[in-house]
Amino acid sequence: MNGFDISNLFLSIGQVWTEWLLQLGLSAGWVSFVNKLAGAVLVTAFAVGTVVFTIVGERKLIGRIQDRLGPNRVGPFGLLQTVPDVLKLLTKEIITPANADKVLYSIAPMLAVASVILIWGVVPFANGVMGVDLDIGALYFVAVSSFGTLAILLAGWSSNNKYALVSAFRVVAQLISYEVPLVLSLLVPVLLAGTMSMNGIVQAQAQGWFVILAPISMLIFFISSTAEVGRSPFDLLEADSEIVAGYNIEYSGMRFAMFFLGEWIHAFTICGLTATLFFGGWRGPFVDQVPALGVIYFLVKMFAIYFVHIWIRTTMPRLRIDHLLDFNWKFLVPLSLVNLIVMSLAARLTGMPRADAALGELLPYWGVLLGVNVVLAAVTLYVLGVVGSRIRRRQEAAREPEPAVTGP
Amino acid sequence: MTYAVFILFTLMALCGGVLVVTQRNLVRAATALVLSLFGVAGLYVLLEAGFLAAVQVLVYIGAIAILIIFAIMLTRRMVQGDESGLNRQWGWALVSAVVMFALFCYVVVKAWPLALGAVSAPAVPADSTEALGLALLDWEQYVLPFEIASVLLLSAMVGAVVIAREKHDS
Amino acid sequence: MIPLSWYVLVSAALFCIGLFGVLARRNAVAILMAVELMLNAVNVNLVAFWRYGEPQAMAGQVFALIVFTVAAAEAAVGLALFIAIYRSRDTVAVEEIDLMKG
Amino acid sequence: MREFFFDLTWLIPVFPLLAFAFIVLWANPNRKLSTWAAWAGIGLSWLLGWTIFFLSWGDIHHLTPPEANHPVPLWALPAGSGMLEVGFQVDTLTALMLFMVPFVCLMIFIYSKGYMGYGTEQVDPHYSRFFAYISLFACGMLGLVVSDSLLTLFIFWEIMGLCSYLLIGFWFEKRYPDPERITPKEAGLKAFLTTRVGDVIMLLGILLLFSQVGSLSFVDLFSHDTLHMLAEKTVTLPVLGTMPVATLAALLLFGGAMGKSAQFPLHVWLPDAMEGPTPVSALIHAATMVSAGVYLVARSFPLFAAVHGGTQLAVVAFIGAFTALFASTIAVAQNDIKRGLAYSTISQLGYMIAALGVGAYIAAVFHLITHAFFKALLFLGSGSVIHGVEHGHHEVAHGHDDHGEEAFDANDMMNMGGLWSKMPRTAWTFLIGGGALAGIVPLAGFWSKDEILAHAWHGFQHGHDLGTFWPFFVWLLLTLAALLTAFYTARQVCLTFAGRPRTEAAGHAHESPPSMTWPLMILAFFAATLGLFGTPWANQFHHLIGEAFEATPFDPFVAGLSTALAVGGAAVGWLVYGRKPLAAGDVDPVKRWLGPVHTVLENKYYVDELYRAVFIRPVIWLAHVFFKFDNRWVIDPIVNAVGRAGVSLAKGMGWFDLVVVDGLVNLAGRAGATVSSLSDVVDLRFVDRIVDGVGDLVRAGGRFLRPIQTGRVQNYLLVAVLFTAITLLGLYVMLPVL
Repeated sequence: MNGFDISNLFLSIGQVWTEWLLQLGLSAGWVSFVNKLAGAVLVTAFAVGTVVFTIVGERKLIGRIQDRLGPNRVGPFGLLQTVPDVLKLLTKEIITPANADKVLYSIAPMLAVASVILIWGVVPFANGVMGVDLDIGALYFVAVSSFGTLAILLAGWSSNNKYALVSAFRVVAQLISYEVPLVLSLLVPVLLAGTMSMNGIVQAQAQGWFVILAPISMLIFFISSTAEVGRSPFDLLEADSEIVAGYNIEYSGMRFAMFFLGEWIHAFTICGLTATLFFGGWRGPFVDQVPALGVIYFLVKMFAIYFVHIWIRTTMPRLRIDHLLDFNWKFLVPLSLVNLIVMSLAARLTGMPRADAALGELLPYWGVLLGVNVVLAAVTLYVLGVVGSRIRRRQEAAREPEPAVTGP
Repeated sequence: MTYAVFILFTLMALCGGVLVVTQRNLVRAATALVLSLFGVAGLYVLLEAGFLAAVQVLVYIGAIAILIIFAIMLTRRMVQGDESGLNRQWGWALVSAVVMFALFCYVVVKAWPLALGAVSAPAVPADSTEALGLALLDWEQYVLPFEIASVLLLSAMVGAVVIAREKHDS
Repeated sequence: MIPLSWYVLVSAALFCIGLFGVLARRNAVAILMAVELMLNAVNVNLVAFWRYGEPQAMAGQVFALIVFTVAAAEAAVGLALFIAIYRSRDTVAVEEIDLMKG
Repeated sequence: MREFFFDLTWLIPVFPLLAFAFIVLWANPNRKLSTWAAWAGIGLSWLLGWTIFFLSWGDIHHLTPPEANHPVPLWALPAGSGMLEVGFQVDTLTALMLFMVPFVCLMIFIYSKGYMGYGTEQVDPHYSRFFAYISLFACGMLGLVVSDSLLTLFIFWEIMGLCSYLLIGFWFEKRYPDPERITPKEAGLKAFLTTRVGDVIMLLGILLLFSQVGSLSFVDLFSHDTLHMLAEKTVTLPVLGTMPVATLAALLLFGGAMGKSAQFPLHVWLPDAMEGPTPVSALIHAATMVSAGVYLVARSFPLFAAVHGGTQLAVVAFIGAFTALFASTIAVAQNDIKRGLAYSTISQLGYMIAALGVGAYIAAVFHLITHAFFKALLFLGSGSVIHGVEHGHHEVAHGHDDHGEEAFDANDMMNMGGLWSKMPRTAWTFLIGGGALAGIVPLAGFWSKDEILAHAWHGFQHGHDLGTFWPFFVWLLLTLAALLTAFYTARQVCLTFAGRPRTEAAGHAHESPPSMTWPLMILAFFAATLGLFGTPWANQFHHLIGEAFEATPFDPFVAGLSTALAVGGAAVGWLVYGRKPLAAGDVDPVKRWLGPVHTVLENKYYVDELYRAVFIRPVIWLAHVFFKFDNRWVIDPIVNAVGRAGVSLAKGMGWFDLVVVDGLVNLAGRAGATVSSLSDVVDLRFVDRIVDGVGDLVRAGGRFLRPIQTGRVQNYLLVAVLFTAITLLGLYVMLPVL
C-alpha cells in the first residue's frame, strides 16, 4: 500500500476504500461491482445534492438582480429554504388524471431526471476522477440527452390534456431544433482535441482553452444549451401566460418535483459541460502537481458559468416560438455549419501542437484559430447587418402604402 | 455478471418488441419500441461496439422514435379506435413468423454451438471508433457507400418535406 | 463471453417479432415500427458477427451504420407518406389503402 | 494535339447529357432555349467527334489495334471486393461511329425543330420535353460508343432502352378509334419489354464473362490470352449440351443484340415503334438504337471469332440472313410508309448481322455506316411527306367544315401519290435514299451491300470457317432480299410521289420548312457519296478499320448479279406501280396476284398474334390462377356453391312437384292439353335453366376471380413469406447439406 497522497485526494480515497473492501473478504469481482455502484450513487448524490444549494443560490441571486431580498427565513440567510420546499412537495398528493395513460404518465418524470443524471457519468471532476471515461463521451452526452425530449413528449401526451400536448409539441420542436447547432458546435472541441473522451478533451486544453481557440463554437454551444435546458429567453416550454404551465401541468407532488429537479440539474449540468468542453474543465494552476485541486477549479468554473446563465435568465425577455425557430434554423444552424467547416480547415492547416509544446510554438496555433474566428465573426456580423437592413426596408415598404383617408 | 446483463438487455429488446407488435395504443407501442431499441443498444455495448450503441440511442430514440410519436399524434384519430390493432390475417402471420423462427433456430443451432464457456473471440482494437471513422472515409474501403448513404439521406429529407407539405395553392 | 449463437438467436427472435408485426398490424405507423425492429435485428447480427469474426476489419460496423442511415431515411419518407395518405384518405389503416384492389 | 482531343473523348456523351439536364431543370418552358440547348449539346459532340475521327484518319497507324485499345480510365470507385472502373477508349470502330452517330443525330435534331412545329400553331405541347429526351438518347448512344467496358456499355444501353420507351410513347395520350391498333403508349411499352428480354440474356452473358475473366473492360476481355482461355474452357448446359464458354458468352451477348437490333424472334417491337414521332424513328432506326446491337456484335467480334467454326457464328449468320429475307418480304406488303421503312430497317440489320456471321467484319461496319445515313434520310423524308400530307389534310379540313375529323391516316401511302411536284426537294432526296437502299450504282448502299455479298460468295467459293453451306445460305438469302429490297423501294417511291394525288389532303400538301429540307439534302449528299470510300479498288474504309481483317476481293459476278437484281427489282417496281400509277381506290396489283400470301405478309406472318397466344395469354392466366389462396375467396365460393345447390335442389323439388305430381293428377283430365304444356315446361325448365346456368356459371367465375387482387400489401407479403418459409423448409428437409 502506498502512502496516502493528499495531492491526489480522490484517487487515494478510492484506493483506501478498495483495499478496505478487499480486507473484508470480498472477491475482486464483487469489489469492482460495489465500486461501480458506489460511484454511481456518489455521482447521483452529487448531482441531486448540488441542486439543493443551487436552488437557494439562484433564488437569492434573482432576488438581488430584481432588487429584492429573496428567501431569507429558513436557516441563516435563508440557506435552508429548499428543505421545507422539498418536504412540502413530498407530502403533497400525487394526482393522476382519470383519462391519462397511467404507465407512461408515471414513467415520464423518472425518464426526465434519469436523462440528466446520466450525463454526469462522463463529466470529469478532476484528472481521471469521473464516472467512466468513455472514449465516446461527447457522443454519449448527445445520445443520453435525447431521452429528455422523449420524457417531455410522453409527459405531454400521457396527461391527456391539450395544453400539455401543445406545450410538448413546442418543446420537442425547440429541443430537436437546437440539438443541431449544439451537436455541431460540440464537434469543434472534439475536432481540436482529436478525441471524444471528455477527459481527453480537457487534457487537450493544456494547449489553450478552447474558449480562446474557438469562441464562436463556445457561443453557439452556450446559446443552444440554454435553449436545451429551456431557460429564459428560451423558456417557452412553460410559458405560463400562454399555455398554462406547460407539458407538466397535470403533474403534482413528487412527480412534478422530479421534472423540476430534472430541469434544475440540467441547468448546471450544461454549465459543467461548457466548463469541460471550452473552459479547460479541471485545468488550473498547479493542477499537475496537485490533481485534487482540479475538483475545485472545475466547480468554480461551473458555477461561474451558471452565474452567467442566471444573469441572462433574469434580464432577457422571452422569445416568440417562430422567432425562436427562425433564429435557430436561419442563423445558428448555418453559422455552426460554416464554423465547423472553417474550424476543421483551420485545424488541418495548423496541425495539432505537441503536448509539451513551448509557448513560442503555441502562439501561431492560437493566432490562426483565433484569427479565423474573428474573421468569421466579422463576416457573420456583416451579413447579419446586410440581411437585417434589407428585411427592415422591406417591412417599411410594406407598411408605407396606407391609403390616405379622404374626407367626406 | 455478463450473462445477467445480457439477459437483461435481451429481455428488454424482446419484450419491447412483443409490445410493439401487440399494443393497440400506438404511443405505448412507440415507447415499447424505445425500450426494445435501448435493449439492442445494450447488446451493442456488450459486443464492445460502444460507438454504435451511442448512435443507436441517438438516432433511434432521439430521432426516429420521436418522429414516429409525432406522426402518431398527427394522425391521432386512428390511435383511439376501439378495434383491434391486428388485421384479419394475424393468425397466418403468427404461423409464418413462428415457422421462420424455427427455421432460423435450426440453422443457428446447427451452425454454432450453444454451449456456454470456452468461447473466445479476437480482441477488439482499442481505437475501434477511430478505425470505423477511417474505414468510412478510406478511399479504398467504404467512402462510396458512405457518400451514397448521405445522398440518400438528403434526398429522403427533401422528399419527405415535399410529400408531407400541405399544398397551399389552389 | 457469451456465445455467438445467443446473439444470433436473439436477433432471429427480434426479426420474427418484427415480421409478425409487419404482417399483422393494421396501422401503417405500427408496421413502420415493426420494420425498424427487423432492421435492428439485422444490425445485431452484423455487429455480433463483426465482434466474433474479425474485429480489426470494420465491415460489420460500417454496414450497421449504413442500415441506420437507411432506417432514418425510410422512417422519414414513410411517415411523410402516411401523413400525406392520412390527409387524402383520412386513415392510415393499411387494409383500407387498397387502391390496387381488383 | 491528338492526345489533347483524345483525352476529351469522354465529353462527347456529356454534352447531350448536360443539354438534357439543362432542358429538364431550367429550360422546359422556353421552346427556343430548349432547341438551342439541344442543338448546342449535339453540335459540340459532333465537332469533337469529327475532330477525333479526322485526327485518327490522318494518323491511322497510331490507332490500329492493339495500341488503339488503350482505355483511358476516368474514375475508379471502390465497389465491394473490386473496383468499379469507368473509362473510355478510342479505336477505329469507335472513331467510325463517332463519324456517323453525332452527325446523323445533329441532322435529326435540326429536322426535329420543323417537324415538331416550332413557331406554328400545331406546335407540340411537349416540345421542350422532346428535345430533352432525344438529347438523352444521343447521350446514351455516344456513351455506348466510347465506353471501354461491357459494364458502362450496358449502362448506356439501358439509358437508350429507357429513352426509346419515353420517345416511342411520346404521344402517350393518343387513342385510336380502332381498339386493335396499337397506341403509342403500348408501343413504347412493347419496345421496352421486348428489348428487355434481350437485355436480360445479355446481362447473363456479361455476368458469365465477369465470373470467368474477373473484368469487363474490352482490353482484358479481348486479349489473346483471355480469348484462348474462354475458347478452351467448356461448360455443360442441361439441354444444349457441352460448348466452349466463349460460344455461350457470345450467344448470350448476341441475345442482347437481337433485342436492340430487332432480329427475328425479337423484331416485333420495331415496326410498332413507328408510333413515335418520325425524328425518333430516324434516331432509333438509323443512328442510335438498332446500330447499338450491331455495334455490340462488332465490338465483341473477337469473342465471336474466338472459337473457329463455332455454333455462335452459324447462329448469327442464320438469324441475320433469315431476318433479312423475312423482313423484306413483309415490307413488300406494307402500305404505311413508315412501317415499310421499318421492315426495311430490320432487313438491312439482318444484312449486317449476317455479314458478321460469315466474318465480313469490314463490310458489316461499312454497311452500318452507310445504312445509317441513307436510312436516316429515308425516315426524315417520309416524315417530311407525312408532315406535308397532314398539313394538307388540315387545310382541307379547315376549308370546309363538313369534312369533319374522320380517321385519316397520313402515313398510308394509299392516301398519297403525286407529291413529286408538291414537294420536289423531299422527293429528290427520297429518291436518292431509296436508290442507296436498293443498291443502285454508285450510291452508298451498293458498295456496302455488294461487299457483304461478295464476302459470302467468296466464303462459298474458297471455303470458310463455317464450311461452305453457311456462306452460300447467307449469300442466297441476302441476294433474294436484295431483289425484294429494290422492288419495295421502287414501290414506295412510286406510290408516294408518282401519278396524281389520290386524296384531297395529298393534293394540298406543301413542301416542308427549310429546317427539315436542309438536313435531307445534306444527308442525301452523304448517302450518294459515302460509298466511294469503300469501293473495292480504293478501299479507304478497309484502310481505316484496320488491316488486320482480310479484304474482300472484287468479284464481277456478284457485283453484276446484284446490280442486275437491283435494277431488275426497281424496274419491276416501276412497271407495277410507276408506269401506270394507281388512282384513288385502286387495289394494290401485287395483292391481286398474291392473294392469301399477301394477307399473310400484310399481317407480318402473324408473329404478334403468335406471341400473344403463346406468351401473353398464359402469363395473364397464370397470374389469375395463382391468387386463389386467400381463404376468403376460397371459402366464400364454396359456401355460395352449397347455397346455390340447395336452392337448385329446392327448385328441382318444386319442379318435381309441379310437373310430376301435378302432371299425374291432371293427366287424366287434361290429356289433350298435356302434350303442349309438357313441351312448354321442357322449354321453361330445361332450356331456360341451362341458359341461366351458363350465365350464372360465368358470373360466379367472374366473382370468384375478381377479388384475387386484394390490393393489400400485407396480404401479398404474407403469401410471399409463407412461400419462403415453405421453400426453406423443403430445402432443409431435402438437402442433406445442413
